[in-house]
Amino acid sequence: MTGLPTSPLPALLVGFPILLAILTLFFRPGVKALVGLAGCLLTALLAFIAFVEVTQRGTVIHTPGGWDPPLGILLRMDALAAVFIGMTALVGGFISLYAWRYLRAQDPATGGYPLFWPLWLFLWAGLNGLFLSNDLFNLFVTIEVISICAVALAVLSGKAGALKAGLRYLLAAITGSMAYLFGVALLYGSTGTLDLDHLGQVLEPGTTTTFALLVVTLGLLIKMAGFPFHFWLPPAHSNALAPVSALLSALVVKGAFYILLRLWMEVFGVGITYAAGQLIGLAGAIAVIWGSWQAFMQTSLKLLVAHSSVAQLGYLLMIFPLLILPPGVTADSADWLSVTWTGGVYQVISHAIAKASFFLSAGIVIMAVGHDRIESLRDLVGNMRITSMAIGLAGVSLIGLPPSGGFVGKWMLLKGILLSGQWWWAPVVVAGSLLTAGYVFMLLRLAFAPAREKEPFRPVPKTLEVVALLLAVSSFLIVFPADYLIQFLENSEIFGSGIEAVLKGGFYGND
Amino acid sequence: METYQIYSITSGVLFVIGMGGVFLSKHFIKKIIATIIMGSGVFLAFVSFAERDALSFADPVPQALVITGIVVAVASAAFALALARRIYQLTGEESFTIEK
Amino acid sequence: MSVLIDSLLAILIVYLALQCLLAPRLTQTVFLFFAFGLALALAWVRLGAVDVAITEAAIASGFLGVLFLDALRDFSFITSGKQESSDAANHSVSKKKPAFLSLPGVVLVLGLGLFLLITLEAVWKVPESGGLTAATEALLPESGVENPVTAVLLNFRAYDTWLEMGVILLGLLAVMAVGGIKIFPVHRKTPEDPVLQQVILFFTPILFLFGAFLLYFGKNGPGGAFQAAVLWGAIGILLHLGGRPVLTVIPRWLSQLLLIMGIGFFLMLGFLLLAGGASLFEYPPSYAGVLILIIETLAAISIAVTLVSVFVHLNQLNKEESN
Amino acid sequence: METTSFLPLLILISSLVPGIMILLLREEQFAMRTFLNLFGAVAKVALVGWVFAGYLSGEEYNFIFRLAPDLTFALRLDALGLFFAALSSALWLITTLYAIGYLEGGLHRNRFFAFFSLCVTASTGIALSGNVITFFIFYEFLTLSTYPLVVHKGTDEAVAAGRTYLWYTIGGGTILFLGVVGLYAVAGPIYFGQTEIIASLISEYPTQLTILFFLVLAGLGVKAAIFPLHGWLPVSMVAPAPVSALLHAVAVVKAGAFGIVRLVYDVYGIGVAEEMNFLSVLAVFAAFTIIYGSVRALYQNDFKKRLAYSTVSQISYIALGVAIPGALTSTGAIVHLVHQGLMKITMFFAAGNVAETYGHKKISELNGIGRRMPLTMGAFTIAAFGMIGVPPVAGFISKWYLGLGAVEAGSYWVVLVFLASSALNAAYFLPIVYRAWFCEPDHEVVERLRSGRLETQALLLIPVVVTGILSLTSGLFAAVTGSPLSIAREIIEKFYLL
Amino acid sequence: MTITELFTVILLVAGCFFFLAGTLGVLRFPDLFTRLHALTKADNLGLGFIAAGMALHIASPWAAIKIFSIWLFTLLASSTSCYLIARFQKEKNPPKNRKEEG
Repeated sequence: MTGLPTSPLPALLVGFPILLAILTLFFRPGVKALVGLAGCLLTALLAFIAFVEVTQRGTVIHTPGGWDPPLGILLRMDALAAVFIGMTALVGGFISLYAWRYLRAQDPATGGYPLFWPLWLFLWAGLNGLFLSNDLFNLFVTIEVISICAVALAVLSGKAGALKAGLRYLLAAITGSMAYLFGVALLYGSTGTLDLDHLGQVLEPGTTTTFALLVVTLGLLIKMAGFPFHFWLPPAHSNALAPVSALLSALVVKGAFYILLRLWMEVFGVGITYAAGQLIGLAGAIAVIWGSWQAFMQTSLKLLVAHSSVAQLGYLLMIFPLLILPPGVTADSADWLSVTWTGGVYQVISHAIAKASFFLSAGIVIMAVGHDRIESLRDLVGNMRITSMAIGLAGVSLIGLPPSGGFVGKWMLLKGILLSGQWWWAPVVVAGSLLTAGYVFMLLRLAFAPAREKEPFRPVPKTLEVVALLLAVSSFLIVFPADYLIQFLENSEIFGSGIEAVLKGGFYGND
Repeated sequence: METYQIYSITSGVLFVIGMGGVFLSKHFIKKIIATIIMGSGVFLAFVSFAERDALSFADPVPQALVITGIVVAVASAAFALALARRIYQLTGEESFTIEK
Repeated sequence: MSVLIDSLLAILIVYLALQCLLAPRLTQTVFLFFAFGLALALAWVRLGAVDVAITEAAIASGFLGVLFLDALRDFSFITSGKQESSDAANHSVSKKKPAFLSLPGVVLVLGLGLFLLITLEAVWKVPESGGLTAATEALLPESGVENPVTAVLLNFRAYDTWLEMGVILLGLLAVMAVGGIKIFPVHRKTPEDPVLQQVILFFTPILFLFGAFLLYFGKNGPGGAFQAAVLWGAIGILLHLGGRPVLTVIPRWLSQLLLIMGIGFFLMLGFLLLAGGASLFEYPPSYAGVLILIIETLAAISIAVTLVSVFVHLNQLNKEESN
Repeated sequence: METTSFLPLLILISSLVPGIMILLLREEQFAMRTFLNLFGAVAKVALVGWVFAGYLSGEEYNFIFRLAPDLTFALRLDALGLFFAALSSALWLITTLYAIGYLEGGLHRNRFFAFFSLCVTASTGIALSGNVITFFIFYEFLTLSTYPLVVHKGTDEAVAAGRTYLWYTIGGGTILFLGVVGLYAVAGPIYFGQTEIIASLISEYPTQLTILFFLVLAGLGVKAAIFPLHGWLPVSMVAPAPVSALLHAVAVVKAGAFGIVRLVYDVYGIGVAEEMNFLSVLAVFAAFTIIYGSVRALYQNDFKKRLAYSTVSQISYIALGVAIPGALTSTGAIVHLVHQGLMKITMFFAAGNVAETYGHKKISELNGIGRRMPLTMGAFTIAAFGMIGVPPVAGFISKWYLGLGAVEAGSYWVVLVFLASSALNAAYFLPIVYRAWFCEPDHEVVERLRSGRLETQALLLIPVVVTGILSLTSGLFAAVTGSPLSIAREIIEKFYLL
Repeated sequence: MTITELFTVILLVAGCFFFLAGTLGVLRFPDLFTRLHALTKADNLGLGFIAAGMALHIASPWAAIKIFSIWLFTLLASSTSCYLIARFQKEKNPPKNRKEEG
């Protein structure tokens, strides 16, 4: 590729976790967990090294096999990829620690779900691969790796409910992948290339292009549980083991969002229409309201948190209409664009951290009281101070109250909405925040309420509580590097050509 | 009509049949098979585009992609099948009961 | 003439797909699925994609079909009493009141029809040329193999293929996660029917040789690791069904090694190349041919072992409790 | 603007860090907790005093940290902010003392004092914030840190009150959020005092800026308990007395009122606000709230509830003062921030003492209580006279300035409102005073009078006496330099209208 | 038309006839056993004819061997599976008409 520095790090980021994953297969269950945990921590370390590398050297690339695109595959680690990889490492690292202790406590007989470790490492590799990939088909392979791992992890408990939810999830995921791949086939048929950069240059508007982009988007929407396709998410996320729920909510669904963002910013300057953007925004808006309302109505803790994920993903969908100007309109300044997409990315990070903490805390509560009815939270403050703090902080971040990370995310989203002139999304954000506050404070209210009948809280390993709290605190601490991260993303100029195309009116500009 | 177009049209039909099948079929096995049919449509699209400007050979890239894709689809389907069978074993259910 | 054949084949494929989904009995669905796979394989031969045809026939139709067939034991044979009622409930499409006559059904079918039209419009408008044929042809001599598909799979896009091996391994891990069974169940079947035994013994060397042939000549002609792996996997499956579960007699570590050998070697090679300053999977051109052959061989063994294990796990899924 | 000082940050930390540390303490670590509490409170008063002195001698204190592009966390000291900071830090010290006595032997004291500290952190943060977004951050932080205090008792009633409180404040916060983001989208980052930004944009975006003004106003109006957004205030009476004192006098309603002052004077500027007729709308709502609150207070038999409705009414004095343009009304509004705080905190302390010592919560049970608790009820009486506007208590000064200003501005109807309100104030406060001093004590009280000691424990008594005296002296010595009034006048003269 | 072509056509037609017969049998026969019978016997024969026809048509010894081995393998596989299916069915529920005859 043109003059960008190469680095072996992208290859290592994918290869290393897989190497560890296959190594873990050789060990006895107990040792497997240790090796797996060590592997996770090493992977996290590697990811941080990679992040620093990008901050130092800017975008680095790697071409496996040494073949340049379009024939070969390009791995490109730019600021966006680095941020996502860093997020995965941060959240993943904490969850690994939690999982190590949690699984042992849950299932001492078989050594704590030994399959968790190879699957999680594979999942990690898949996520890294997805963030790095610059090739449409390679993206398909990585999302398949992710889907299979995710579903396998989700059914790890082996309970009937989890299996059913898992099958639903898997079928949705396969359908999504196939829809995505159909779009890729059409794009390849039209352009003869799979490389994203190349595609952005040669793609021409037309029925095929528009249809392909829509099918790709549809597939990815199914994968990220966008509104009408959210049906699989709540059962799958709520039936999984706590660390798995955290992984699924915090990281897995974000993979599809990442591709969608990349494609919309880099490739879809031509071909996607204003109406399509509005439609996706509408889906997001409905998801925000519907998901929050559903969360509010739940009586089971994990279902509540899972529905909240549907709503929070809705916010992410709402950035897509803002990326497209109405027909016939051009713009001189891309202020609103950079606010919108960097805000979206920031929202992803803050949601990942907060939601992971939320799920981990829910896992602790369930472990302590033995069931996951919301009532179990009664007098939590009196019994488990650390966990109640974690739930409180994570909840506040989800609502988007200052000074949490969620606040900065919502701030930027709302600003993007107002700057883009599409003010009609603003009430949705407000209503969503209120509903979120509704269910978060419903939980907190119970946590403060005195216990009715004396239900004993079983003691829970301190490690778990501390990890959940650390994550919750992180969801506030990420406010401090917010400026740096956003500048880092903005200055990287990754979407330069895409933004230019949008400013010129995209599809309409070419007519 | 070129040869590739016959098959690319077929691919579109298969894709839609498969997609409809995933949503409309009830039995687990049929849903799984529907995903395979959907996938077949996708692969047929790739391969039909490969054929259109064959030199000494048809475009090998889509062929390679399809081989990869088939294997991936089979792996997912095998997993789905395992889930379906286990669910049947545990609950005796062969399709998703209407649940909210 | 050729248009006629292609059109007939296309219609057959669509018909089989529809029938497969609409068939009232699950058995019919599965057998129609076999037929669908074979028809599709023919289509691929017609499109000049022989490698894909072999893969389709071997993996998608063959292996997967066998898995479905095996699953039928659960769903329609073993619980024959239950199957009656569920059959009636599940397949009302063809009997009683057709589901697509209800209002949501009509909306859905209309929606699908509309979607189909748009899809066809989009597919129809795909330009008549474009692709990477020329690019591949230009670089083929550097790849170390002569079959362009193998070149793309194991050299130009080796990274994809490597990840795909991971997916296969993951498929096994996922199946294991469902059943919660050990890597190789030590379940031994009682020796089966003598006729079956003899036939299996007869087929074993033939399948092995044919697999090796596909593997070796995959460099130059159609064939390669995946196709060979399925044939070798078939040996394992047959032996298992015939009451000789080969994989359970070898030590655990060895079977695990066999499983990960392909992806593991591939990755270690990649890391070695990285350490040497090259890119991941950037083979030195003079050794490319040899390396690809080694990788393919190891991968074929691993995939074969994986497929057998997947089959065995699925096959054993419902025996665990009954035993 | 460029000089960076960590002093404002230090003022926040002086209560933030003790708060977090207390959260980590064990319940029985009484000495440590009390030490942290008092250390934080004293340190804060000292720091504010130091900064105040520095400010008077012309020093500037700024602390700026960028969170995201044009999302800047800025602490900046100006006269108005310092005034409010001084009020909250001083009253916090007194309230802390009172709370230590009040909660002795109670449950969950760690939690209580931790959030108590966080709450004051938030209110000083509001005082010191240098721009709209920082104000908003602390405004929301205040909501969060007061919630656990409101539900502290954990009874169903308290939890229900907490829910009402949250719905109102979170709702208000969200609307405020929308307004703030809108302001940023239209006008870019706005530091307090940069009224020229809005002034230059008002002709270009009149509709947007009008909508935004009322969004922000509605958001602030919730905490300031302006009708019809006042519903949370009477309900959250169930909280312990020090919390009520905090809600009514130091932090929450004051934050709302202070925000309105900031919005009108420092963001939109009085000129724009007047020109666009924003102020008359505000004035109508405030005037209505004054009367409404007083009338509702008349009908309450619950002691604290009556006080609560009185707050609803009194806080709107500030809003009304802001809404009538003119130096006198502005001075009255700002000085009422302090005066109302002093008087209302006295009243709540007194109510708390009565409830704590006797368990009496109804006004009808207060017969003869003055003989039993002369000091407490004495302080209460002073405060009540102040509220009615009897000279020379503090309340008179505020009302005088407000009324004079209204006359000057020609808004005679406002004078009528003040007069009516004063009459109503008298009508609901004087019966309490009468009962306390002149009615025959109930049998039960007499019983206890014989057996028990006079008054209540010192930690509860001292604060009420101190604030009672302060209410009197700040009125009596209003003309002296350094009195709240003199400072308020200085603020107005130096920075606002004239 | 050469004599080889003639033979090819005759063989293919014969093969098709047997396939047709086999298919008819599967459709019309009453139970599994008779259907199996029709399927394996007739189809194997039909395939044999077609294989022979194709071998004649291509007229290369290598191809002939390949085609022959395909036929052989199919023969082996289909007879074995026919046998297995029949045995499975017999164990599950023995044929009725057979009993009546006996």
